[in-house]
Amino acid sequence: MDSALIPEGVKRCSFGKFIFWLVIFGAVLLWGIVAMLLCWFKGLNQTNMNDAYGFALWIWADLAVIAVGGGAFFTGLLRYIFGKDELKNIINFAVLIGFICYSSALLILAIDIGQPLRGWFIFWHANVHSMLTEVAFCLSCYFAVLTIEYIPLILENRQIDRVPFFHNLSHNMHGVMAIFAATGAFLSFFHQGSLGGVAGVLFGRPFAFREGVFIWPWTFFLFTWSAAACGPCFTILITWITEKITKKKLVRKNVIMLLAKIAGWMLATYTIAKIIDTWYWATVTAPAAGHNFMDFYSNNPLYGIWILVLEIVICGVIPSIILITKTGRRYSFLLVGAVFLGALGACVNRWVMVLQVMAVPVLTFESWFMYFPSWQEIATTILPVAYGIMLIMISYRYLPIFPQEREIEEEKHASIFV
Amino acid sequence: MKEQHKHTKAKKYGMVIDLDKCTGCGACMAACMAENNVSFKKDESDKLLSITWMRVYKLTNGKKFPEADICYLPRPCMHCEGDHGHAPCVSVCPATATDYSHETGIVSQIYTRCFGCRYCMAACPYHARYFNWWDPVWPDGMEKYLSPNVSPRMRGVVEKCSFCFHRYQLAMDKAYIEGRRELEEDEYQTSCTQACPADAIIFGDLNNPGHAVTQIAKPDHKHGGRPMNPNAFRLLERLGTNPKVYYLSSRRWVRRAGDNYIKDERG
Amino acid sequence: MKVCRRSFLSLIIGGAAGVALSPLPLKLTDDSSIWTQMWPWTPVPEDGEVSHVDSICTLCPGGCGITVRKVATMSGDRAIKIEGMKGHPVNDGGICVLGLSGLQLLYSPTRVKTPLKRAGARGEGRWEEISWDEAIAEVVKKLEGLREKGKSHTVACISGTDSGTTAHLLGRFLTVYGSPNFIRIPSIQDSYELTMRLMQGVQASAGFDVENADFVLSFGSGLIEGWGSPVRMIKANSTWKDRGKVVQIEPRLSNTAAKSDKWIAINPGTETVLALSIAHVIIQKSLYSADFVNNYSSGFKEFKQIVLDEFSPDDVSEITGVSASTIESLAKSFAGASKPLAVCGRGQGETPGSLNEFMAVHALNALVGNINKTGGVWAVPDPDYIKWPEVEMDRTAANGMRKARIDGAGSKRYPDVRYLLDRLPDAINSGKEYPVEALFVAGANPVYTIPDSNAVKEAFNRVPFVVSFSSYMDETAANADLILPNHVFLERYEDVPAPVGLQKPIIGLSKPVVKPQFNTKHVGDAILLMAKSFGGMIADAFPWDSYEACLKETLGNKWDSLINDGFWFDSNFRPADWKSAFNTPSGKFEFVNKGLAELVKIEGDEQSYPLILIPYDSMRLASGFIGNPPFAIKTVEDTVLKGNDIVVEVNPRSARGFREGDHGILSTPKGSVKVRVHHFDGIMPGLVALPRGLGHTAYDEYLAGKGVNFNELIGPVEDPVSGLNAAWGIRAKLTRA
Amino acid sequence: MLPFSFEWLWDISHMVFMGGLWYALTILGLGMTYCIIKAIVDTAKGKGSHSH
Repeated sequence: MDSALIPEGVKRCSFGKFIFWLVIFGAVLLWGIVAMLLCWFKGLNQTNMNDAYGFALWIWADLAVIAVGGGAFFTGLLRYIFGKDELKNIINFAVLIGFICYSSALLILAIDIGQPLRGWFIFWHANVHSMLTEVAFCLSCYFAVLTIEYIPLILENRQIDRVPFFHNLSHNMHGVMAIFAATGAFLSFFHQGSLGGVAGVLFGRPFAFREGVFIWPWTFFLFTWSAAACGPCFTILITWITEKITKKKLVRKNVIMLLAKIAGWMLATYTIAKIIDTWYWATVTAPAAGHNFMDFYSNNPLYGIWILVLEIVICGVIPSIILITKTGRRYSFLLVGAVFLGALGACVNRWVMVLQVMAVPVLTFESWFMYFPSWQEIATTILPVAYGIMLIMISYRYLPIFPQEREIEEEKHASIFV
Repeated sequence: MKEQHKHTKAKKYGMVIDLDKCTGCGACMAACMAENNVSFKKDESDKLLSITWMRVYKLTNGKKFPEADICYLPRPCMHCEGDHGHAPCVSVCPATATDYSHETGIVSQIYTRCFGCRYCMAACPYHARYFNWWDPVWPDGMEKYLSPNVSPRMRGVVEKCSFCFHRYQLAMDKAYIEGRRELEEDEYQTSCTQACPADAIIFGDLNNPGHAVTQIAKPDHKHGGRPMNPNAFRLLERLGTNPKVYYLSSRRWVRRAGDNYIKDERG
Repeated sequence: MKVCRRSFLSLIIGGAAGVALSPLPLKLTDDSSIWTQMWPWTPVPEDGEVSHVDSICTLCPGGCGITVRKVATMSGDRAIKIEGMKGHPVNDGGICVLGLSGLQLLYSPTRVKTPLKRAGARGEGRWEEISWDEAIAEVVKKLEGLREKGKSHTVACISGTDSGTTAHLLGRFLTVYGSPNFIRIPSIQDSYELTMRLMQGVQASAGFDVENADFVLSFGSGLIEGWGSPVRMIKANSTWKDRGKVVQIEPRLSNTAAKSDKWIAINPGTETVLALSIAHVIIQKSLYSADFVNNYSSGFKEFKQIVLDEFSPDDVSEITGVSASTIESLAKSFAGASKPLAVCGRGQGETPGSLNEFMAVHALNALVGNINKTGGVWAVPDPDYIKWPEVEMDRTAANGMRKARIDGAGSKRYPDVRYLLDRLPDAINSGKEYPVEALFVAGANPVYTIPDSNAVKEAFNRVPFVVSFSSYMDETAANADLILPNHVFLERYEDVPAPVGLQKPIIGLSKPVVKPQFNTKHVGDAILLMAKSFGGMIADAFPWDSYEACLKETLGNKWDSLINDGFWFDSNFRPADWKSAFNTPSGKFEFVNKGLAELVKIEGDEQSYPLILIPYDSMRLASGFIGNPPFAIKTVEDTVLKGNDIVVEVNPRSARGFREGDHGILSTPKGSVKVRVHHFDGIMPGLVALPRGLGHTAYDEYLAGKGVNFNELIGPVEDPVSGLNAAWGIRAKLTRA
Repeated sequence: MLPFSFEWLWDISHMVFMGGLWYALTILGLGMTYCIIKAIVDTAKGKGSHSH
């Protein structure tokens, strides 16, 4: 029915099946939209946030999707600046994931603020000292970059490509893509960092506060680094999942291996840096504010020391070891497990740096603050997931996201007939 | 964070709260609500959703009967000076909706500018900032008592104690009309200070050696305003927030409750 | 066809691009933001010229001076803030939570806006709005009917106070009408008055020179929690921080206890014994004022005998839970202080208490000779500015006035006491006396404030005609047949004499700050109208055109200073010296013996009720006839009220099986309620403390339905000597919800 | 954001931060303008039309 729109030389599932799944995820999306509208029209009383939890699930979701969406900028950086040419075979998908992540982040931010209609004040009345201003500027600029990177992909749709103007536009954009990518990498470096800075500069919150250089706390660099490490992990993970669902190979193994190796080294160095940071914080920074390290990990089952072990050892050390060793990478289940843990590590880190910061009491006469999100918060957080799946479904079906797909398919057919 | 150079001398308005005198009666809280058009709703028992610019905490010494002891601690906004006006909340506000005035030392909040990101709330270790989760609603007829000097806040913005800044403005206006550029100590007092039946709250200019606040707290401006009065302390002094609210207590456990100490640390 | 689609698409895309590039989106973005900055549903207070009015707050008997800020706007004057009056002898600028929330009462939606006549069943909440003429006619018709039947004495009036012109007008009306049943709301004032009468032979209220005392021994009085004139006491407490000591004796670490220099946790109900034991030490060690005891007292020998025989510290330490050494050192420091002062009356003093306890504590004051002395207890005569001509009664009235009072006050059994409201519900319900045919309530909310709420409600239901003068739809008004709404204190003139506990005579004047907001009428004017309707001698007793005229005439030359300063104060007042102070038969201070050792036994047996429930008071909870306004309820901590649940304090040792915040059922012989448990190390094991002032069923959604009224869980316990309510607690048990 | 909004200061923070922002925006803007104009020119030259 829609075969005219499907890229040439590849197979797609039936239109009916496609629509069926689209409707399923559309329903989830709709649920999220209802929740979103409730928040906009009735206000943030729809959430379970309170004056102790000014930042909660949404800010975590924001930080997490941006961290795992870091694959786009880092792969772009590797491909366009460092000339890792093989990565051109995964860059489209990385860009798509990045686009989904960043658009989701912006949407969540638009729901999260108390006065969405005044959201643009962050630009207009910008306070250049605020990490959040830096986040907002770089985030929206980088989203513009991602859009620019995503547009040529859309234009490559079989029907659109027929229009000469779009064909030429797409061609020209490819021509200057390196400049866009470089700008994007620059912007991304800063907003990933400033998201880390958001927590790190809170000198009123000893759990979050870190020393640093110039205006940037250590978390600034750690966040950028971890996004560069975990973003590619997430890209690989989603690629693997897509391959499992479509039941075919979409990216050649050498591409994945290269990306996994680089991600592994990034993750390993990040983990070392994170351990040093944690050590210094636990023994110098926090005690200076009068806090015992274990003060931060006691009193309640959620924020026990296990969360630190999970973040650093299970989601840092272990996947690093797997990814930097050839043997580790060779076994598919180890590789997938490692990239999963890597992406999870970034999410746990963001959780800790947002929610545990709020939970830890600072005034001696207050106690731990616990919070559980309302359904509206959960629905609006799941909304981007449904939206992401739908956008991947549509993009995969109609756009040449995976340049190697046709080749691999043809080889497979050839091998059958040989 | 703009430095404003006016002809007047720079003030550093601050407060001393005598916890030995404070009886926990709550008058400061109500005085604040009445002065500043603070809204209320049906259930205010969830203190994490209850806007109280001035909140009185009840501290306990953690001992068993009959050694148990309690102390009340009123907590307005600390109007932190941080390092040269680098208050925890001011520097993080992305929209410049909150500002440290070098003219008065007061941390302001512009409600029409705030777009409700709540970063300042995350930054404030004193929980002195409150978010308008709901539209403020006054029961039919009760809006008649609202003061024209303080605008009621709309849903979706952050609010907090302003040291009754409008009173400063009114006092300054009056002084200017009378040809004066400086205020007398009693011309500008916050609502809570005025109401306190125990006279436990003292308010004034910490830069002015003649003001009672300065004489009692004896702030050491060379060392970030640290009090030289041995019974005086500030909340979470070690964080470097440099608050302008000082507390007095003759009880050691109360003074120690003002800050965190690592195990076996003396303080 | 294809061209068509293309041009259509181009039109759409081009149009969108055009609009996007035009100033329209920018304009819309800007406009929408401006709209959020002035949402029409967020009120903008109207501005205008600011002025101030000095007045007196009458929300409690404290008599504080207030300065009300108001703004003159196009739509009329608005009162915008109540502040404490600087320079007022009672509160000098200070003010309490309730006073600060006064404007929420003035502009409250729970105000009764016009006279109301009950339309449905009692308490159903269905009302018919009627005019003042109709309302007055209704009352007069009813009263005339009773009078014709010779039942004038079956009319009773409950009043929040018996001083001031309004109360006097009420009392005068009742007298010329022919009923002896004017009843004041009970408090420790009753016990102190009785103590003054029995020990000093004077009709006076007790004044405490707290500002000058340097050692305050408090037997459970909530000195900074609303006892006496609250703001004045808190101010005094601050002066004690500089020069003075406070010792607080009570089983729970109240705020007063926490602020005191020494807290002595005592077994509840044994305060009398402790006081007598302190007397024992003082007498035994001859620490008493020999001059006073030898020259100005009588009955000391007998007193000494009893005290020395039965109340040695060793004897009482087990009963009281206070060690003998503590008692001895306490007695020594008390007697050794230069201006010691002993006070009693638990909490805010809303329960009159045991007369023995009051006399034992007052005996301590006598032993150290601080009666009518600086820093001591002063007998403050009732203000005497109301000098109206004696009423002339017709025969019906005289007959009615000869009847015994329904509450038993002044009877053979309780000869010395003037009012016994706590006995009224039982008197009505048991039908032992005559039935009450009509009941007037002014400045009081007995349905809420009188113990044993069920009995009180039953009694109300037995009275065929209940008239409330309440400004608000409180519990009593809701259970009335007719409401004649009074102006709120900010809308009316009112003389406010003798703030409770003050040692010097002072008269304050409440002034109208704003004009009446609704179709209300001053109680005084309502009475004048009623009297005029009656005609005859009743009308003759009220020769004034209006309440204001009456007030002006009554205050005479004080009127001008009251209008200008807001108060009249006799700062030169000195109490009578010892030679002339005592009007007892002996002409001396009498150490009266009326069964000193007898302790008040509380209701309930220990077997079924292992715990003891005591109430506690807080400045943040108005437990009198005014309910907490929204600001005040907002200040209440979440360890007192959580959602609609009341939270009770229990020592962790007695709260076995209950974690912090757990639900439980608290039962007493009077009733059981759902509570939440708060572990508090400051309360004696074996006790449960419940805050007073919650559990309103009337008022608005900000107050109604929150928590439990303590009076539902306790009944009065009659003091054998005075007949006043002496219940300090009740046996209770806490079970799983 | 613009030098005429009132909280703007000509200090180092604003110059660095806003400098970076406007620099990035300029690159993106110019880049896109270039691509679009070139695409229009190319299309006018007849490039990109598929022969089938």
